[in-house]
Amino acid sequence: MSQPQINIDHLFRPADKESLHSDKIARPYESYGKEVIRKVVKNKMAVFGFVLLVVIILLSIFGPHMVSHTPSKQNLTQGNLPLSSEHWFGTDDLGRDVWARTWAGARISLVIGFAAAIIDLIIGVFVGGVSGYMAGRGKTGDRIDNLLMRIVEVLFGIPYLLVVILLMVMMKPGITTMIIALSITGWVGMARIVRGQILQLKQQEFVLAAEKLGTSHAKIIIRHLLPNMMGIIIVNLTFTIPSAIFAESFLSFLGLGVQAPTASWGTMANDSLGVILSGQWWRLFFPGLMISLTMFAFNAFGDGLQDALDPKSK
Amino acid sequence: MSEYVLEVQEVKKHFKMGARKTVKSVDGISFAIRKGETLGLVGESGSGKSTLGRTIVGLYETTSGNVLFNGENTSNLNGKEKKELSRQMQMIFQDPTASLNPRMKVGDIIAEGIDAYKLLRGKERKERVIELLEKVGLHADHAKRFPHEFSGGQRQRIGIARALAVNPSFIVADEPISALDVSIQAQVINLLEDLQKEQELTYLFIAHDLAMVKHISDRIGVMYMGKLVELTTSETLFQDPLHPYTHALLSAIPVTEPKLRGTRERIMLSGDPPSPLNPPTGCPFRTRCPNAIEKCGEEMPKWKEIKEEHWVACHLF
Amino acid sequence: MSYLIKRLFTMFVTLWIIVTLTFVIMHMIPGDPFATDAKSLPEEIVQNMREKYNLDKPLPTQYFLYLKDLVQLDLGPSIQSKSRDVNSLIADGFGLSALLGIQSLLIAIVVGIGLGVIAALNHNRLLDYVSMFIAIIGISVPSFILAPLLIKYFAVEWGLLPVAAWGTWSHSILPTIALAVSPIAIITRFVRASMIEILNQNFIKTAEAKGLHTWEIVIKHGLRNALIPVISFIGPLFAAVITGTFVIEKIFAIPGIGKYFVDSIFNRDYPVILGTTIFYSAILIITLFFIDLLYRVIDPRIKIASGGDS
Amino acid sequence: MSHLLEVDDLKVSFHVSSGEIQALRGVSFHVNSGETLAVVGESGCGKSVTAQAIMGMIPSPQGRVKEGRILFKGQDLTKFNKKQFRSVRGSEIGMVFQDPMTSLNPTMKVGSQIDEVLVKNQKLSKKEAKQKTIELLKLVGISDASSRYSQYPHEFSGGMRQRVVIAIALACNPELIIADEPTTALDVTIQAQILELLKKLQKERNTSIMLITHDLGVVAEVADRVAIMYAGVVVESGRVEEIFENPKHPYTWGLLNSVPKLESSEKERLIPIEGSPPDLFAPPKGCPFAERCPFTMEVCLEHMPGKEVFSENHQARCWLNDPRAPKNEELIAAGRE
Amino acid sequence: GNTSSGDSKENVAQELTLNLGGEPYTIDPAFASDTTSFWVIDNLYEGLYIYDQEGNIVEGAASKVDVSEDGKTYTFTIRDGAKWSNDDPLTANDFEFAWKRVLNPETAAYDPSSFYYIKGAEEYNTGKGSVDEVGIQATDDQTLVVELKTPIKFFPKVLQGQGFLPVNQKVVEANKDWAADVETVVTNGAYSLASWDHNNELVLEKSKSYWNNESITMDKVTFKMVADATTEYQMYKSGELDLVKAIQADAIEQEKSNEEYQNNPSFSVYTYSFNVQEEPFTNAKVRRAFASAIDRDAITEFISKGGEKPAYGYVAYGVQAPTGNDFRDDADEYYKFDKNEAQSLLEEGLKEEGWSELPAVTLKYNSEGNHKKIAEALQEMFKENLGVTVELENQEWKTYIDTFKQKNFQIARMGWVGDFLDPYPVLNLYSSKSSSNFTNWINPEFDQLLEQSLIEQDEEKRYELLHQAEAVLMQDMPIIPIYFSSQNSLVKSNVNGIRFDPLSNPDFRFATKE
Ligand SMILES: Nc1ncnc2c1ncn2[C@@H]1O[C@H](COP(=O)(O)OP(=O)(O)OP(=O)(O)O)[C@@H](O)[C@H]1O
Ligand SMILES: Nc1ncnc2c1ncn2[C@@H]1O[C@H](COP(=O)(O)OP(=O)(O)OP(=O)(O)O)[C@@H](O)[C@H]1O
Ligand SMILES: [Mg+2]
Ligand SMILES: [Mg+2]
Repeated sequence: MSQPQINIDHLFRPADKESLHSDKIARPYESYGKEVIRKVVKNKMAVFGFVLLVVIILLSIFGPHMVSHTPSKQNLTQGNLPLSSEHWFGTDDLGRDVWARTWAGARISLVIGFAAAIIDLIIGVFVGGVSGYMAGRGKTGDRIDNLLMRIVEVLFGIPYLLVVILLMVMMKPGITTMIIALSITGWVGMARIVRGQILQLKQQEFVLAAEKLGTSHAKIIIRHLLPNMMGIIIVNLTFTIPSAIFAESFLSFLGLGVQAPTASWGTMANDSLGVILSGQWWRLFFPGLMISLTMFAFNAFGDGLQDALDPKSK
Repeated sequence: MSEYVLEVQEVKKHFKMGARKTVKSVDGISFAIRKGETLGLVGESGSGKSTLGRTIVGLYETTSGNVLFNGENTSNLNGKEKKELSRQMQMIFQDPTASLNPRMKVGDIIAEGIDAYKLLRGKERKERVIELLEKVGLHADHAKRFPHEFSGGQRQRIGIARALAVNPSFIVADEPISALDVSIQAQVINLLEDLQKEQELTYLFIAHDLAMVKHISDRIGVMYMGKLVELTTSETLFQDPLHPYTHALLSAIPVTEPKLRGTRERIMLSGDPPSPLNPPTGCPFRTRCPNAIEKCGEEMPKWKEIKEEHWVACHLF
Repeated sequence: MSYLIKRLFTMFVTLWIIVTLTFVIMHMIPGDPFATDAKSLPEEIVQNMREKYNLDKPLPTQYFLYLKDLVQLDLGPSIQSKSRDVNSLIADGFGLSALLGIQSLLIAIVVGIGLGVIAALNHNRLLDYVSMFIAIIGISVPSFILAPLLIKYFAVEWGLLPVAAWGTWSHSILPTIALAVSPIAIITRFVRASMIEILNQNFIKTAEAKGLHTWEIVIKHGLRNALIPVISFIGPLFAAVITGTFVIEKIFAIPGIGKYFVDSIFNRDYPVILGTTIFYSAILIITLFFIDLLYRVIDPRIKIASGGDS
Repeated sequence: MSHLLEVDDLKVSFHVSSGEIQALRGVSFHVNSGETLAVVGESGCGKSVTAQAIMGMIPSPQGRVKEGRILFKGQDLTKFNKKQFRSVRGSEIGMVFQDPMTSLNPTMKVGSQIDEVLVKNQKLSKKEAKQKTIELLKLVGISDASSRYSQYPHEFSGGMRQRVVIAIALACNPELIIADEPTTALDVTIQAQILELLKKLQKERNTSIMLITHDLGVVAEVADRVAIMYAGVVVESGRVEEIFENPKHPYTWGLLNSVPKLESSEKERLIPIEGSPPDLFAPPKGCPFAERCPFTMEVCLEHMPGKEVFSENHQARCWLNDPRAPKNEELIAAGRE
Repeated sequence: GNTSSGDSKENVAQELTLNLGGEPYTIDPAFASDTTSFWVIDNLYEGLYIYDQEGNIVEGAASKVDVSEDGKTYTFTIRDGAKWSNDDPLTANDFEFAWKRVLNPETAAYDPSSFYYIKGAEEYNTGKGSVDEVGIQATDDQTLVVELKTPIKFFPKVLQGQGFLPVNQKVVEANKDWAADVETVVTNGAYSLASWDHNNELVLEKSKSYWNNESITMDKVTFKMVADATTEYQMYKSGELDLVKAIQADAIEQEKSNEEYQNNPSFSVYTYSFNVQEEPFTNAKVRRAFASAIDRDAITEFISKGGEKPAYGYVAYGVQAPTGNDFRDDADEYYKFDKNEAQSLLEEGLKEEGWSELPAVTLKYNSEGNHKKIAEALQEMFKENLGVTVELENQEWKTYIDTFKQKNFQIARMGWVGDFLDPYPVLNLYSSKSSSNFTNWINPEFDQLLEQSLIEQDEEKRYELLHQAEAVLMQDMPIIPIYFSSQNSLVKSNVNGIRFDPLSNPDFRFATKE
């Protein structure tokens, strides 16, 4: 299979190897950020999720201004109107424009959803991380692990509703109070899961190596363990966000949340449950749909991002 | 001051398994290493090599016994001294993939020790990383890449650079080449040898490839089931091995000449190593030993110096 | 053995802390168990009623009286349900709640695992997206919306099943489904993630090289291993589901104990609040304990404990 | 001439988001019945992918056989569908994987893992299968086989696990066993046992073995013929004696040189092959080894060398063997040292 | 099941399935406090008086009642042949026992205060007097003598309260948990308790021992316990229930045209209360301004939608005055919806107080039911019609009660259901002595008018006094009535003769099923 057709005879002399240095990596250098972006962009679902998320966020900013109706302006004689060019998503029973309310509500719900996610990430991951990491690390380590896990169990056990009612009488209603209410126990599931993962991961040699180099416990958790468990964290956030969005409607019922007439997806859905009987489906459907779409977008993007963040994926 | 950099005195490391069982991974080992020396450590998988290595550098606490570094007992030190001592003893790990965090850039991996000990900052830190990379035969622009972009040999060199970053004087190399290709192993071995010369390093070199161990070590210790069974100079070990396990080990090395196939007499060990959870009484090797005598089942042979620089633990001697 | 005793001891301590905290919080919140509306009863009458339930005594006394009864496993009378005590409320309701819970958890496990496996086998392909979508719908449509919809179609419009209340087994079908949806979604999501990982393992390749069919590989080799991480999630889920769910029991008028968890708090029915809390926490803690044991069964490696390199 | 297995110009690529990895770029070799072919090469050169291609186990959808044929007993495996592959796997071709620690299902009893193949491929009843399994365990040298039958993998040592994996591969008396680095993870003493076992089994059953390894010592111990792979191509192949005594490719020289000689008592510096293999995302257009080769010529950088035949069974792809190449005997001799 | 009935309707079993809405907390009349329990108890027990088919109050367990000249002493003769379900004869002692049991402070009964019209009752119940001084006396097995503190015209209406139902002395004394178990419950009413599956189902069967069981046409009633209104409605739609007592607001609109739909008045009023010591509602004009800014018709038409009547006075429809008219119709409309009027009232109010602008206002409501929608509508109306921005704040019911009772509000929702069909008890809620007046509003004139009405023996004059009292209340406006509630029910078309009462649960005793 030599190539007789081309004359290569003159090439039979020693090559100048200075030009090639050994140990080079053939692929051109690409910064990590760029690489992540490229991988995300290649993933159709991730792009779709991202675009959807952006659209939802943009609509939550501009949506209410795209129609002439304000979210809380009532018109009792114009209640329960179906979809029309005047009211894109119809009106509710007090004659308010569902489109305007949906996007005004998006602000609250998105803030709540993201707040819940952040709480999960900060408290849940912290407690789970410390607990899992300290487990098996001598007597003190085991004690810390034990203590944290008992706290988690206690928080699982104490009726949440009770705690929230207590909070309600102690604080002014509003979004801050609501977020505090979510922080009380929202993170325990995450903590347990993170702990389980850490228990597995910390056996890895690179953790031992870091420890040998004198890296502090906190750094080991933050730089070595957590980045390697993003997948399970993202999956878990998938549950946290919608449940927080619905928990908000429950907390609003208790008087903890933002006050009427400000809406959120959760309260809109909750207030319009009756449409299952009376048939003005749009009042329930649109806020519900937005919750699902947000979830879907978040997941599709999260999964794609997680793949992309993994430097090993090609 | 003693001539030894490191002295290991009757070190034991036992792991608790559930309520009653313990694994005696390292069970009373004593030896010493001189400055600038390389001590090879061989033995079957699970014989406790890594555990010993980790115990020496302080990753595990000893169950009993002492580790003396430059004549100081490592367990009697206060926090600051301990930290300094810990810096002086570094470790290179067996699996170049598993020992590098896949989500950290090589530069940060190498600088991890520098950061932890707050040795250097900013530009100096960056320069030091480049210096280290070049020292182990890599390039400055590799610092921004992730470990998976490197071949096994390169990764192991990253691991070495990481250990060197904190200027250690003693390094435990835990099977640094067993996960590498033959063609690459030599690169790493050469590097380790060069570094040793350059920086007066002392090595504890763990491996199970006897040829390599022989090549790099001044003296070699043979471990079996948590115990040292033989310790002597490299030449002596290969020319005049005493312990039956050493014999078996040497004869198992594959020949590299197809012509010689079948010509060398081979001592095939019967059976498998016993379970560490349920070790045999007496000498742990007796269950597979071709020369076992009755006494072997009754008591553990003593660790004794048969000739100068030749230690062995066997009832036959 | 000493391990068991230790474990049992911590379980009791945890329970005790839960009871104590619940007791304190419960009495800190405003609201009077006897006030049903703003029509005020004369002070003396209220006083008489408080006396009957020891509520006139100082809180520490109440607390110790409660603990005294508690160690005799007496959870006290219900303030709301005048002629009943908490023990009997729980005894009557738990069986049913547990039945429903177990039924739906079984469904959730079967369906969730099925969907998760399908998604994992078709990683990043259409069926993966479809299963994911189902899972997301399951998570984001809460049961208070889903349950009335199920009733509307299956019971009212199509007349296939009874609407609500408890009677024949067919009464349990709709609540079971409604209850199963969110666990299905959760399990799907976790099984998918862990199955994707397991399917990349070497032993799966070995199984493939044996000439086994994909399904044989998944069922015999993949599942058990993939379930190991999922179990730790199923633990709290199990405890929550078998002790009943307020929304489902309310909508389907099921005489379980789920409704007491919320109702007792809204009614400030102190003994029931404490009783249900203790009951739930005990079940939770015991479940977590059994999950630990289950790990040992499902993962033979655990006996040797983890650790060491190889 | 008909071989049991003939791989002809096999090209396999993986398509990933950053491009195409050309894992195999035209691999050809064959295995005769009853012989042991050793496939040697550096990590990442495509040894496992070759084995996967033969077993029909290339991970889809990203991996694909682009070109070439794999003839097994005259049938082209690249044309097989899933079902046909299943009928070959386990029963006609057995496979032993690299890592004994992870090749067995940790949650399934060892015995059942062997049973399974028998039940599936030989349609044995559970009871018959169990009996046969116990025999197999004995055959591969596991003492106390009947009680070992119902233990879990973690209760076995590494060497025993690898023997179990071999037993699985052997269970249905396949004509070909592909052993992908069966001893890499094992101790020398255990490695010797396993190699001995493979030799014995081959003698008894006349099975062909395709032994993948990167250890020339192992090759010298057991192989009849050797194929040396580098960066997705076979660079040299031939009878084991020829390869060891008269290697024709600088990579082979490098391999032979880089192991320390046990015999020599002096401490000599090792001679490694400097550098590392090329990235298969963008394989060089010339010889893949050119970059690391001590004798690189300009032609090496530009053109892939063709196959040079030295004897009926000895071939090498290297421009140095071209008549036009300068006969720099001294250099070559130094390299072969 | 098919119980053979001796009645006219041959083939159709005379059985109903109804929804109780939840578990009756007790079936011991002494402790009952909720309408759920009342529905069961009212059918299990019979008091001295009872409703007839038309809803008139007639003699029940008593066959004869004598009232003394001064109106203070009632002598009841227990009906011959009245029996307990265990065939014990019903005696006057059972009444005396039952009533004194309620009054006994140790019993901790729910509503002993409705007995306080009786001599010595309050003293005994609050521990200031002894049982012997209570004016309840069974002089023999047949005769019960009751002495009142003051002559009260509406005493028979008071006796409709559940606390006045008899219990079987022997049974109660023998077993303190007698009411907990179907086996041990002994009753004297039209029905007896056939089964009780807690939280799920309770079955009443026509009592064999009831003296008047001939006239009872409905043989068996099965109560389901469905708390969720949507579910209840769907059960009705699928035929699993024969009646929905109160339809969910969302479903009313589409059911209005249904022939099964029934709208009946209910003796209750939906109000908002002011705290007259909290600015700006210290000023009566400001309060009236708010009242006039509310478009009540819009609320009833578009929000509550259930045939509620806009309230332009306080006492609900349903009280028949001696004139023959409804009490409500005899009164004026005290205010109306008038934007301009509202605004000028507000301005006047501001001027009176010297405020340049109105202090901030927070409106409180409890989260349950329709309250949120109405609060939102009010908020919008105050803004539109009055130019006042009101903040909303909601709370869960028990917290809300607590807040309300602590008078921790400016304006807050609270509705009332009358105890019995008379203006007095609802008006009396706002007297200065009332323990249920949380508005801080005290008006001696109002108090005095009510006191006079209590002793006034002439019905026409009594009603006149009550009208005057209402006028005072509406002039000062410590509360804003919004609407008078109504009951929206669905009854299957094959069920006849269910009587809806403005105060109590639907009466099915005389219903028939085709
Ligand atoms: N952290 C640990 N917990 C429990 N047991 C351990 C731990 N580390 C090691 N062991 C046990 O101690 C014994 C010795 O293990 P070690 O890893 O030291 O062997 P090794 O000689 O390094 O083997 P290899 O050649 O496979 O690396 C083994 O039986 C192992 O299971
Ligand atoms: N599933 C896959 N996806 C993408 N690339 C793959 C995949 N499998 C193998 N490759 C690539 O194909 C090339 C050959 O890999 P292969 O596993 O055959 O190497 P090998 O010779 O078996 O090496 P080792 O000695 O490390 O086992 C490598 O560059 C690898 O990156
Ligand atoms: Mg080791
Ligand atoms: Mg491979």
